[in-house]
Amino acid sequence: QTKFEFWYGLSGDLSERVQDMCRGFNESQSDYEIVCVSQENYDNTLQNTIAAYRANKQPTVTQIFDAGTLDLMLSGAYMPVRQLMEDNGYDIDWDNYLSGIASYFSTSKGEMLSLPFNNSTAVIYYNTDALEKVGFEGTPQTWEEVETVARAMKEAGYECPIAFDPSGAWQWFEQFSAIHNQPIATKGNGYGGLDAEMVVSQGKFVDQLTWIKKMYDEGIIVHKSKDAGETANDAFVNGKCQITSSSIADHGTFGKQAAEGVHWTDAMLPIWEGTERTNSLVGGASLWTLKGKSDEEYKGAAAFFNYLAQPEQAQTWSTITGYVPVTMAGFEAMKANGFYDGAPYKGRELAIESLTFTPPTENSRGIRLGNYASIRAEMVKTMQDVLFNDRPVLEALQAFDAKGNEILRRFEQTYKGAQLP
Amino acid sequence: MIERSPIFNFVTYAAMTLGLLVVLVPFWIVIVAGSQSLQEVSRVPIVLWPSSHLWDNIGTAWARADLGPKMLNSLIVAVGVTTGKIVLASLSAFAIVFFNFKARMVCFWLIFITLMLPLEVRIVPTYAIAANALLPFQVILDTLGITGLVEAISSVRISLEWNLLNSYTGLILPLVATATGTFLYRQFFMTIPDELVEASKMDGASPVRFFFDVLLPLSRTNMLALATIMFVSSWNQYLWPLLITTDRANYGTVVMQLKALIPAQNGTPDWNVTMAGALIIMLPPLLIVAFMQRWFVRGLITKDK
Amino acid sequence: MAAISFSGVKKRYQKNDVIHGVDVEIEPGEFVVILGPSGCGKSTLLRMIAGLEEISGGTISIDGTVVNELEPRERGCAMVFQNYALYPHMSVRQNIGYALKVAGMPKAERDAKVLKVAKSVSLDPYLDRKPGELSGGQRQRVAMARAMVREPKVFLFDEPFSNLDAKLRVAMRAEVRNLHRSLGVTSVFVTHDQTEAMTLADRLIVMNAGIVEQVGKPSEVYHHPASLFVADFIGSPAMNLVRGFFAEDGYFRHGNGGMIRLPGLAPHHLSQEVSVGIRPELVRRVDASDKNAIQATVDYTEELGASRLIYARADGSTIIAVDTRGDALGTGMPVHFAFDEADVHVFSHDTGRRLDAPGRTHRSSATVSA
Amino acid sequence: MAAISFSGVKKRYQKNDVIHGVDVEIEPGEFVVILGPSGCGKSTLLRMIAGLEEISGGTISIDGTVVNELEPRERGCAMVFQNYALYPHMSVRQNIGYALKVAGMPKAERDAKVLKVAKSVSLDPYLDRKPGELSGGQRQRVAMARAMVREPKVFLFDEPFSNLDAKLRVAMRAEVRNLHRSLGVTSVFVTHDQTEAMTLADRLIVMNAGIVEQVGKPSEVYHHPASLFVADFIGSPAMNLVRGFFAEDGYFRHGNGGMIRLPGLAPHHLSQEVSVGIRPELVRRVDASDKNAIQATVDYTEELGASRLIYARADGSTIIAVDTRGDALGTGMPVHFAFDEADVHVFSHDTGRRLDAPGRTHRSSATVSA
Amino acid sequence: MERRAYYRNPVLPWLLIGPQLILVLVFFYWPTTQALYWAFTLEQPWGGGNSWVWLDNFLAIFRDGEYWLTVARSAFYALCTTGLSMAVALFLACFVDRALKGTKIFQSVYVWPYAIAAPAAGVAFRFIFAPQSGIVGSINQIWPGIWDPATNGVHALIMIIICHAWLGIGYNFIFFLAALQMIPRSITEAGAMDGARPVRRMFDLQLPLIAPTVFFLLIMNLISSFTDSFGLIDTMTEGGPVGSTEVMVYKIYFDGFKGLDYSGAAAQSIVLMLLVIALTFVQFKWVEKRVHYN
Ligand SMILES: Nc1ncnc2c1ncn2[C@@H]1O[C@H](COP(=O)(O)OP(=O)(O)OP(=O)(O)O)[C@@H](O)[C@H]1O
Ligand SMILES: Nc1ncnc2c1ncn2[C@@H]1O[C@H](COP(=O)(O)OP(=O)(O)OP(=O)(O)O)[C@@H](O)[C@H]1O
Ligand SMILES: O=P(O)(O)OC[C@H](O)CO
Ligand SMILES: [Mg+2]
Ligand SMILES: [Mg+2]
Repeated sequence: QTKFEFWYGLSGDLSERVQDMCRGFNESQSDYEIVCVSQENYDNTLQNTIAAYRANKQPTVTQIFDAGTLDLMLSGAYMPVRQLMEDNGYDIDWDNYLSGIASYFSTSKGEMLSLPFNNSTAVIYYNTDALEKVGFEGTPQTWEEVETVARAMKEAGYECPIAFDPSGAWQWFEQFSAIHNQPIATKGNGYGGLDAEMVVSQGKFVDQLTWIKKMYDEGIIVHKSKDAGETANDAFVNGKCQITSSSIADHGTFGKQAAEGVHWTDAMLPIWEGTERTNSLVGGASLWTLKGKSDEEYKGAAAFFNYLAQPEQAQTWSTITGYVPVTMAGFEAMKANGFYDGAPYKGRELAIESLTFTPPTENSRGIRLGNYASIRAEMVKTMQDVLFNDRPVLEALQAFDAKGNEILRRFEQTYKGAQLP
Repeated sequence: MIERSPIFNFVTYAAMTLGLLVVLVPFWIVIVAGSQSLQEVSRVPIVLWPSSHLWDNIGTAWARADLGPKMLNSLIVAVGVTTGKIVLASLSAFAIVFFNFKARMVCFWLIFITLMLPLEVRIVPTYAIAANALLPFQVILDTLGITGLVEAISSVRISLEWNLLNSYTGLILPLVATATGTFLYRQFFMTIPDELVEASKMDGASPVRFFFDVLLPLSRTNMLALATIMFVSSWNQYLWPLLITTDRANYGTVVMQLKALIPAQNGTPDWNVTMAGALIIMLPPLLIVAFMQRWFVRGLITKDK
Repeated sequence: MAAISFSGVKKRYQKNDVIHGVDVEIEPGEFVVILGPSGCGKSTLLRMIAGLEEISGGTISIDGTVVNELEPRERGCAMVFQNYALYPHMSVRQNIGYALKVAGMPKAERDAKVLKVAKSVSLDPYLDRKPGELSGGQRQRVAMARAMVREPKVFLFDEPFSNLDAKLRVAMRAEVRNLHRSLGVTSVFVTHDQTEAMTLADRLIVMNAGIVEQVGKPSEVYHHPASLFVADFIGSPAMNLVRGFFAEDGYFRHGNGGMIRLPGLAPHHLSQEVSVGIRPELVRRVDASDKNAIQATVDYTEELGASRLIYARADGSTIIAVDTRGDALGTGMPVHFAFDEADVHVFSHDTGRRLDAPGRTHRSSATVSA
Repeated sequence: MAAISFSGVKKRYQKNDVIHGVDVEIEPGEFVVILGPSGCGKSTLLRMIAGLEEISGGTISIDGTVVNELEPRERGCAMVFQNYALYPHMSVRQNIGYALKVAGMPKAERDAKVLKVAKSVSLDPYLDRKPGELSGGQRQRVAMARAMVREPKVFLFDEPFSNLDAKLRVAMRAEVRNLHRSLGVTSVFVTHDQTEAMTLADRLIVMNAGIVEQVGKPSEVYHHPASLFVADFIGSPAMNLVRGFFAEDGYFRHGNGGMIRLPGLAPHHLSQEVSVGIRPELVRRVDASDKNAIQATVDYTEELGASRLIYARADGSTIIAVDTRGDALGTGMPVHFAFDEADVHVFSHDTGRRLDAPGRTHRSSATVSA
Repeated sequence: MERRAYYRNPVLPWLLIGPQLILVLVFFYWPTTQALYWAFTLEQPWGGGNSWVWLDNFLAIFRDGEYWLTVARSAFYALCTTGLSMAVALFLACFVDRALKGTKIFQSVYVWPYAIAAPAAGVAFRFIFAPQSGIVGSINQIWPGIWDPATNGVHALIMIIICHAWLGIGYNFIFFLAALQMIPRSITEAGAMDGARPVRRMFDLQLPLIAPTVFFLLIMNLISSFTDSFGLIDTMTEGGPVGSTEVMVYKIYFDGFKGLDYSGAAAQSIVLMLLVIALTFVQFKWVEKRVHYN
């Protein structure tokens, strides 16, 4: 029996689900034993994987989030998933993957390098009781509506109409840019080469952040984060905050954790009136197979991937979490089953809808920027700076662009001469 | 003391009591919060009196942060570092103080310089070696051409590898390498009168005999002092274990687990559990310091001269 | 054959010479005291015998064997250190027995031997105490027992009493003397305390700045100092010494202008600068009418109980005299002194060595003739 | 009016009494030395005057004012400490001027005063040095200058010379004496060194175990010790003392069985246990023919240069005598001693106090009558 | 102090000192050399290779305004924690030095903070200073928002500084007390005889005399402010908000291990090491000149 390791970046309830999955795989066959190790969060997983790889102690499979994709692609440390599966005699229908998802993890020639696993996109969650109280029917679809209901909630005595966590740069910034078809960087967010440059301070996000700041100052948007002692998600499920934006992955968790009497629903991220909605970005993570392991271990990894790709497994995974099914077939099957029609799964289809709202544009197909995790961290700081320190928005975003460019240039220099795959 | 006026005495006691409060209040709050229920600890203002849930909270914290195996790890690391330091430090200090060899001062300075640079300050450099601690030797062998030579002769390629990631060795050895202990021992050995060495020479004892018969028994209290200091500092290590263990489940230490206990990682602001956890984590070194106070204070003090 | 013999022994530390060539023979069973001011090289010499210090030049032999290259343990010497150097963590028994243990003597035999030695210095009730639980004198005795137990050929003592208080010193002096008398082992004892040296020594080696100034019996050294240094160093209060020239008229003219009639000595030491000296206790206080009286003015006096010291000035020099007369003397009062010419010592100013008139030897012991 | 007066002064630390009630008056301008063995309470007494130690009972007055409750700074005393207690971080100038600075004296005035005092003890060339850069003697002088500059009513010295080497001690003794002579300030000086005490004091206070044994002029204390303790403590070598009874036949019978004829003393001290004593320098070596000769056997002799000490045994007691005769004496040889009955001291064994025959005073100064 | 009594042996000392030397070489000199190499190259995070860039890494950090902010912040942090901790410890030591009855109990408790791991203290103080929790929370109820280390950088920094200072009390206290007790009592008494009152003696005599200790502690505290701060910051604020509690060590960790910029972090590390060596060197120069009691 071959033992091999799988590192992942989910914690809490989602981590339990991964462990279930691993157990399932181990029970399904007797040739391999997968050991699944949580690294707490995505950032840690990337860092620890790198550390372990340098020390030649890497796991066979690791889960890398969207922001680390380019880092992996240039690392030369992976074994392309397509090759892995072919080498081990599995025949996978690569075209069946949702195109937005597939393109995120594939080379420009369309070769899939890592296996899409837990993919998501951002949505907005509303407390339906609060919406009712202020007399809003359905869910707000534009930021104007959001502002109106939030003000009304404030009037109605809700202390925290909208929960905002600056560390949610992904939903508040990246997804905003994508659905408003705004570039984050030139060269199609980096798909065109390592010499892309940041352009955030030249786009609509300037106004968006200005708006957020205004709402924050008026007490309509309320800061909720780990540092402050309560995360936005917690505040939402506890009923303390009425609106929050987060990954569709949390749909399952919310369902489980919502306090008694808290009723909620989700919706696609709002857009500003007068703008065309574009598809939202694929989020979540994919599974990478690392170099330097034995053939046996690769066999195991391939078997594991194959297990995950089984329609039943894909469906279970989507069911117990909020992650979207990653293949067309999976999605169609679930839709056909009526999975999305009733509680508690109703609303999850919105994620797919959002992801596929339009064909991907240059700005919504994904982000291919080096060391993007650091750039994202800079955005978190930037938003905090604006909110807490009253830094002028434009100035802050220009500084952010500058900082981002530094990181990009450094990355470019580090991988001098490297070509995007 | 000369001025013995009651007023001055009163001021003295008042000041000392104030100091006592400054030092004790944090401990008190940890204990109080650690013994309260979630409701009690969330109350504003908090009741500054312990409640009855200490054991529950400790139990919760113990389970949540998986403190059982972590305690064991911490203990292994602390004891390992302490023992290692004492052994190496006493031997090397013996060589430096009692032997007259040419490179004596060079060796001393080589070791001494590391004293100025705690692990945290040189974390990047030290991390660089974690992957393969034997790399230096490999490089030496390679550059000297020995690798090639051996390969030519025996067709065995020498490749030295010693990975420190996720291992007790990795947690322990780099900490053992610091010079504090050597320095402390040196300071102590310097106070051994020349005559004692000479008396043992006259009595016919060899250097090794002198070390075991005279030096070691005499440095017992110093050893206790050093052991206390070392135990505390290695138990309290944070950054290094954080970097060297990617496999937290198996090699994590308790202090690393503190972060896992902070609320907002898990939703509810259950500071009571956090504080109960903090309490057990800070207890072992605290007990040791409290009990070994007399010796360890002496050890600390000799450090500077 | 000498027990210890030094032949041209020299010591140099890095750049500076500390012992400049010592040639001395020590007879078997002798008790020799090395006396000299601090830093003159006494300890160095002793430690060279012990083997604790390398010998830079010359040879040291013990019982006829050159020991220059031998390890301390091979020389058969035992040493009593200034601060005893007892092993603080060992009991008295272990301290005394350590050398035997190192030598591999079986426990039973060792214990018997330790007990015997301990008894001989009355330490047997304390065998299980640690040195820290002993008084100064007891520690001193442990140090001696530790040296004795090895039955060495030579005993070496490096200022063993310097940490004791005055009363205890006197008592320990007696003990060392008795010990030496009963064991009869050759002993070398270093001190800078005159009284200790005088009272203990069979023979004294007086050293100064790495040179042996005089070797001789204590009384010989006192009454017949071989050099100006010895004359000045030995005796308290120190010898009265003045520098000057003898003239043909039988007078000695000293630097400050005064003159002293010394008709017996003058002819022998003409035309060279000399120092002449006389011990304070040989200066008599006489009446003004005494024909040889030197007049002086009292500077001050120091009451010593049995006697008093008079510090007086005559012709610009200070004279110290020991006075046992009962009448009080105040500052500024006139006083008269006299002495016997035979008690006067003469030293060459150039070489610092003693000058004796041809055929004349100094009388070897003083008589107070008041 | 006394400069300092002690009345029933007591000191207790926690449980143990250290000073048991001292009553002494010190006259203005006097130089008083407190002498006693280690631990007898000398420093404690001095420090109570200074205000550094609380007074547990009785009163101390300075110039007629009870100072019990005053802080040190309010008592007008200046003190010279054993280790000088100079401020190591201040220059000599600052050390001397510190008290003035604290008192708020303007810099110009202060500097002038410091300079004057420094000159008076020849410290002016060193004013800008730190204490660490001075020799022992110079430091000593800084300590004195620091005390002098405040123009105190009383000078206190706590063993100020105990860290100095022998030569320097003698020199510093002279300096202190001169200082006192020129300033005329009441001074109290603590020491356990007899020579120091004898040579410096106008009056001696001899203490033992918290009790004042005797107060008096040095010669008085030496020749007329008020108690057995004083007799034994003062003088080196110590007084020969034997315990026993006087009998009506004019003999003194001592504990070891021997007897001495003391017809003049015997009748006055019948039927009580006493100790009788005589100073070694008053024991004469006589010929066997001398009619009062006591026969003894030489134990050993100690050569002192000018004289020698004879340790001898007679009737089971040890007799020490100072011998200035030239002829050598070996162990075991017979020797004869004699002494004058007038030189003999008698002490009650019960109280330890001196017993003088009615109407008889001991002669107050000794004469050597050999 | 030079010894007189030595052993001579060509092999034994090397056997004795060997293990220690090997450890030091392997875990100190070699890595430092390697870090130096990194600092002059751009190292790929995955270890795939690197390119020599001369001083670019250093220039990059020196040109970075944020880096200088971090340096300034570290300096400020170091001075505040050092000052605060030493002041409290000295204050306590002065009173304990009076050695009144029962002082021993106070004395032993004052040492306790020494035993506490910085992260543990961090967690505890984080609770104590949490704006919504029961201790500071009541103040926040009266004046909402007056204290919020989660969003207010100044508050966050103050919180960490207080915690760090608290941690240092024990260590500083021991040294101060020992130094004070080492001053010969007679010097204090001489001061009293010279008319100085306690406070005056403190400033004129005791403080100057313990100057070497003060200086030693100053350096040790400064160094500890670079090291212990990591655990505190990581458990209390993770450098935030908006990097307002990011000090040099934390930035090294963050840039290197979180930001995957090993080269930049190595360069920062070298700078920090030089800084600490410089500090220590200054101390040694001072110690040479230290005051001696006579
Ligand atoms: N290890 C050494 N290196 C250099 N010089 C030394 C050493 N040991 C002693 N000396 C010098 O040698 C000289 C003689 O020293 P030694 O110890 O023999 O003196 P001493 O006569 O015993 O003096 P004391 O009475 O002070 O013990 C001194 O000037 C001393 O400074
Ligand atoms: N602080 C104290 N607490 C308790 N006992 C003390 C204290 N200070 C002194 N003593 C005791 O008081 C007695 C007298 O001490 P003091 O210092 O006056 O002696 P001394 O005559 O000056 O001795 P020395 O010549 O050794 O200086 C001693 O027995 C000493 O042990
Ligand atoms: O929370 P997830 O797993 O949907 O991932 C969100 C983001 O893509 C992380 O970068
Ligand atoms: Mg010597
Ligand atoms: Mg005293």
